[in-house]
Amino acid sequence: MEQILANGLYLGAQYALIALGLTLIFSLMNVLNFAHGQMYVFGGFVTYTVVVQWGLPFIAGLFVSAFILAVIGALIERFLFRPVIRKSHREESTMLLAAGIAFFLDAVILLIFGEKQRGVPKIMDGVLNWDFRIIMPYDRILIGVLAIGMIVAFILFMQYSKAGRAMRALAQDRVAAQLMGVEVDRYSMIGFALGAMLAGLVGGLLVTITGINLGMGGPTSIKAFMMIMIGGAGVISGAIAGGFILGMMESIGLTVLAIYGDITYLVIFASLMIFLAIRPQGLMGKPWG
Amino acid sequence: MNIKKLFGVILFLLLVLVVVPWLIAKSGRWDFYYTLTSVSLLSIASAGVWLTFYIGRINIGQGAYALAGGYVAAVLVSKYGINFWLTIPLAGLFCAALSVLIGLPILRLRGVYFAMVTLVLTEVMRLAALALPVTNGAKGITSIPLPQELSVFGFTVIPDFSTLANTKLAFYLTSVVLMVICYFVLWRIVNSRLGHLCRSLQQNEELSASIGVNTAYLRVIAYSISSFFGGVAGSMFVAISQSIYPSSFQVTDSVNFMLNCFLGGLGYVFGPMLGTLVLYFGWDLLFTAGRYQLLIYSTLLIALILLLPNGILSMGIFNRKKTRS
Amino acid sequence: MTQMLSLNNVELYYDHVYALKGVSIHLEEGETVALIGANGAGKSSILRAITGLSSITQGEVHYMGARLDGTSAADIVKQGIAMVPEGRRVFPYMSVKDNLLMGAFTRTDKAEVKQSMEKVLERFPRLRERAGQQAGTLSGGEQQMMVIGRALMAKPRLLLLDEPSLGIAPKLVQDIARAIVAISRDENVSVLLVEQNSRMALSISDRAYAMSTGSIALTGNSADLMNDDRIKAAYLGGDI
Amino acid sequence: MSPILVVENVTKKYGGLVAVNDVSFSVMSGEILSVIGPNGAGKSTMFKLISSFVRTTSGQVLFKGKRISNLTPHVVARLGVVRTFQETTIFRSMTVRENIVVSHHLRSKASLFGFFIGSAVAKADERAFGESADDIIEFLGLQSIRDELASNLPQGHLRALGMAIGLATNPSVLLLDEPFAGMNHDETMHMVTLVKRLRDERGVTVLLVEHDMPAVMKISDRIVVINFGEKIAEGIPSEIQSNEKVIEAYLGSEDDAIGL
Repeated sequence: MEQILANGLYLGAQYALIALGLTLIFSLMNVLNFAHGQMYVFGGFVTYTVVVQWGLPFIAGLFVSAFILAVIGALIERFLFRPVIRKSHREESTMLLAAGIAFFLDAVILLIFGEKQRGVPKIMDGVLNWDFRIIMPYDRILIGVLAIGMIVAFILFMQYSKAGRAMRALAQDRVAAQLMGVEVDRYSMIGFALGAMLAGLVGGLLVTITGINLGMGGPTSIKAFMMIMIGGAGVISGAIAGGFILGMMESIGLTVLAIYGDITYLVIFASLMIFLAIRPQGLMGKPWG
Repeated sequence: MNIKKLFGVILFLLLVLVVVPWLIAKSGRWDFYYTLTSVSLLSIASAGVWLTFYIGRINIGQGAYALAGGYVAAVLVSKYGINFWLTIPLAGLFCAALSVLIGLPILRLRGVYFAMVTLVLTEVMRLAALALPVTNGAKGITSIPLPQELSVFGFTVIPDFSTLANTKLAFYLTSVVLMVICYFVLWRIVNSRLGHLCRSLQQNEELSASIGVNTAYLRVIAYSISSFFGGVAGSMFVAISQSIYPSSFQVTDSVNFMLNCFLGGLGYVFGPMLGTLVLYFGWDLLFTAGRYQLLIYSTLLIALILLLPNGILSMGIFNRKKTRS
Repeated sequence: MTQMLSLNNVELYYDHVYALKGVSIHLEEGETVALIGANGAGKSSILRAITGLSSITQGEVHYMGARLDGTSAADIVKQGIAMVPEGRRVFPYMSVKDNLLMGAFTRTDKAEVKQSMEKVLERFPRLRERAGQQAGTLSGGEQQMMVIGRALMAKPRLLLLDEPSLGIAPKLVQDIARAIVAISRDENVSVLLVEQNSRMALSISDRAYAMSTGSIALTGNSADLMNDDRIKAAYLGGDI
Repeated sequence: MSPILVVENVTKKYGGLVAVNDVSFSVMSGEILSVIGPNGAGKSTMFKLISSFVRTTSGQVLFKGKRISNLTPHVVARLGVVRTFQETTIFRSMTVRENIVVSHHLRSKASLFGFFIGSAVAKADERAFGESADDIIEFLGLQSIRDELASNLPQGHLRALGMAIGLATNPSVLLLDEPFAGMNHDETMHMVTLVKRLRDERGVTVLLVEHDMPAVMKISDRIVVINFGEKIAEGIPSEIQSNEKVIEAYLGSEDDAIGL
């Protein structure tokens, strides 16, 4: 039982970080970023390059990942999403653009980093063994703690910084935010960069544990979509809740349902459908339509 | 149907059933058969996606139904020895029934939310194929026999494929015929009252309800027809490749079906056919670019969306067609 | 008194529908001017034209002697024009305090922002009690107080109020009216008040314009208009 | 005349907010009744309650003695109570005639499958719809724009088209949501005549929500006034114009004028 909880927390913290980035972009621009998983993979490869090929410390890898992904995010917003949103009449255009960007990032990752699975050496040795109730390697604990720390930092940033307040205001009432003097373009770009940065950071964190490969992008995006559907799209607390719930369900599923084969995600999806039928706006989302 | 349209249809049939095989025989590019067969089958699946666009829903889950349809055909043929031709409608019906179950809750969602769920659906179908015992897991179902003879009242309509010298041509012809049938059905739907009601739904669901349309029912009907097409396409693929794996239809395929529709134009029944042809051929032609294939392809795609964010049909010359179709 | 704001022959339309057809109004420094008229007369469109939320198709808007139309919404705020929008438009999931801070978004003088906050909380003691509460949970009247306070946080020279009495319980309408009077008295601010409740608006303004279907129908001193039967006719469908 | 539509103690709450509070009134068969009130008074909510677009918190709406509140909108439409919309709600990328033809849905006898295979019944339906659509086009004087794309129409025509869509469903009661909004004087007067002819020639009962007072005064047989979700007056136009409560609702009360 304790083991399941610990695993769930560890998974959930990373999931929540990914979902936070996705939901931030969604709430500011009503864009579903299909390329989120690819950004995550990109971040993982950057950390790998910095740590393994350049031989710099892990923390430097994280910083470089965060920085590069933020720049990529800002560029994508400025030169791709902004003009398309301005010109298009329907929301499918941004969805297609996001799909195109996902393909593009896949191609870039393939060309720069190749197809091979990459990993960085363990950043910490040893295993915590608490009476055989919880067994967890120290590096996992460290990564889990780091992820939770980042979530807290993100919440604090959104809550108490001027930029964070501006983004929350934009998400809640675009017109009123404009009337307060918030420059929509500028904060959409900052928000997109921040969302991409979070994806990159998670990639950097996870490359130490599971390694990273090209094929992980799509499935990661899909998990992130599930999380924000559970929690409610565009709501920060919803993304965190969704992340931890999915992490927990996965952890429970892998233990309890293992005897029936690999059906965890089937069960999760079936429950998600039933849940959405009852509450289409997710746990904390605003009702719409 | 007026004379002009009838003429157009006959011309099209001549082109795909006579001229194309003749050209291929002349040029000796037998590999084009495979490409064109794929195009016609993929365009059937895309036609389904197009129909969900027609009721105002962005469907990125068609891969799920193509996969399901494929497995239905594979299982029925290889485990129960049912004639392949019979499994095509069965696969379609299975997918339609499945989509009613899935559609009832999720069709209440709109816009991005519906799109998200359908995308997840594709991935879940893959996982289901991996996990369920009947699908044989990751090993897939292989060595599926070629289609048997189809006879009606003792009269052979389609000969046994294993006796044919040129199965490529046979698959091409049957796929094209299947595509023509599907598009005829789609065309009939769009130009009958059902299509008009779908359009009313796409443009304004509330108004549609206020003129007495049972919107929930109509959405499920349209979605199940859409999934039927997906299942049909998937089952035919199985006959050609004689195998199916959980990875036969993936998220990328679902996204591509959506791209086909968008590229061909959402206001035009034959749009998805055109879109599939352009995208598939474009992808094939870029094969020579080797490792830069995906890069060029996606760059072109992004450029296209940047230039024409409202679809190819937003270009001036197509606008007339859109209003009159 | 110098002319603070003027609209010359402004035209505006949404989707081929005229909202304003050749409207000219002006406002002097220190004045409180009311714009009254029935729903749909175009009052809010004037405010949208001033704040840059809608771009005008003809005419000019001048503010402090300089051209204002064409300026971005954010720059307009920086120049000292703050608006209390129709329907309040609070940020529902932010605390009252954060809502107020958003009002001071364009200001960089941190210390003075604190002072402004203190002043607003003094003016509306109810807001101090609820400073940590989510704005969406406030009552309509409290929300209205809060958005007025939010606009004051920008330290505006011109305050635009769009239907502050809309959907507010009758007994609170007076409180809001008093607050507006007090603000125009204490702060160095001119007020343009758009109201459907013409009795309230006329009683607290110096001058007024009455609008009907996109143009100015009547103008004059508020005290004079108060007893003008044509106002009543404009609302309830008699002849003007 | 007997009441065709009865609103009985209807209340609607959104969370703690009471949008409509215990409102009752009846609409007589063949009458034109207007619901008016200041912005935010709850008129639109009232409208949605009658057409079942939102559910009542308590109370009920009866049509010919049968309860229609809390059903789904399409069922209510099927029974004969049809609404039009406040904004220019039409099927934008259809022509005027297509808009009207598709709105005949309720009258169709053939099944969807029948339409698909083109059965005789379906063909007869299509013919009947076409004829009826042409009828409506003529009735509303829209001949000159019958093949125009709806999205290209000016405001006045859009409203008329909205009404044509409503008419195509063959309603007993037509609910018009702000039919005169955004119209100039001439367009408004034309619309007033149309609505009156609708009642006189087609026997449709009309319930409308509107804030263009001159038009309301001209068109209505009776008026119901709502403020803060409550009914504050009911009567013929001349009574309403001189009702002190109504004047207060619109102009603010004498007490709102504070001394300086």
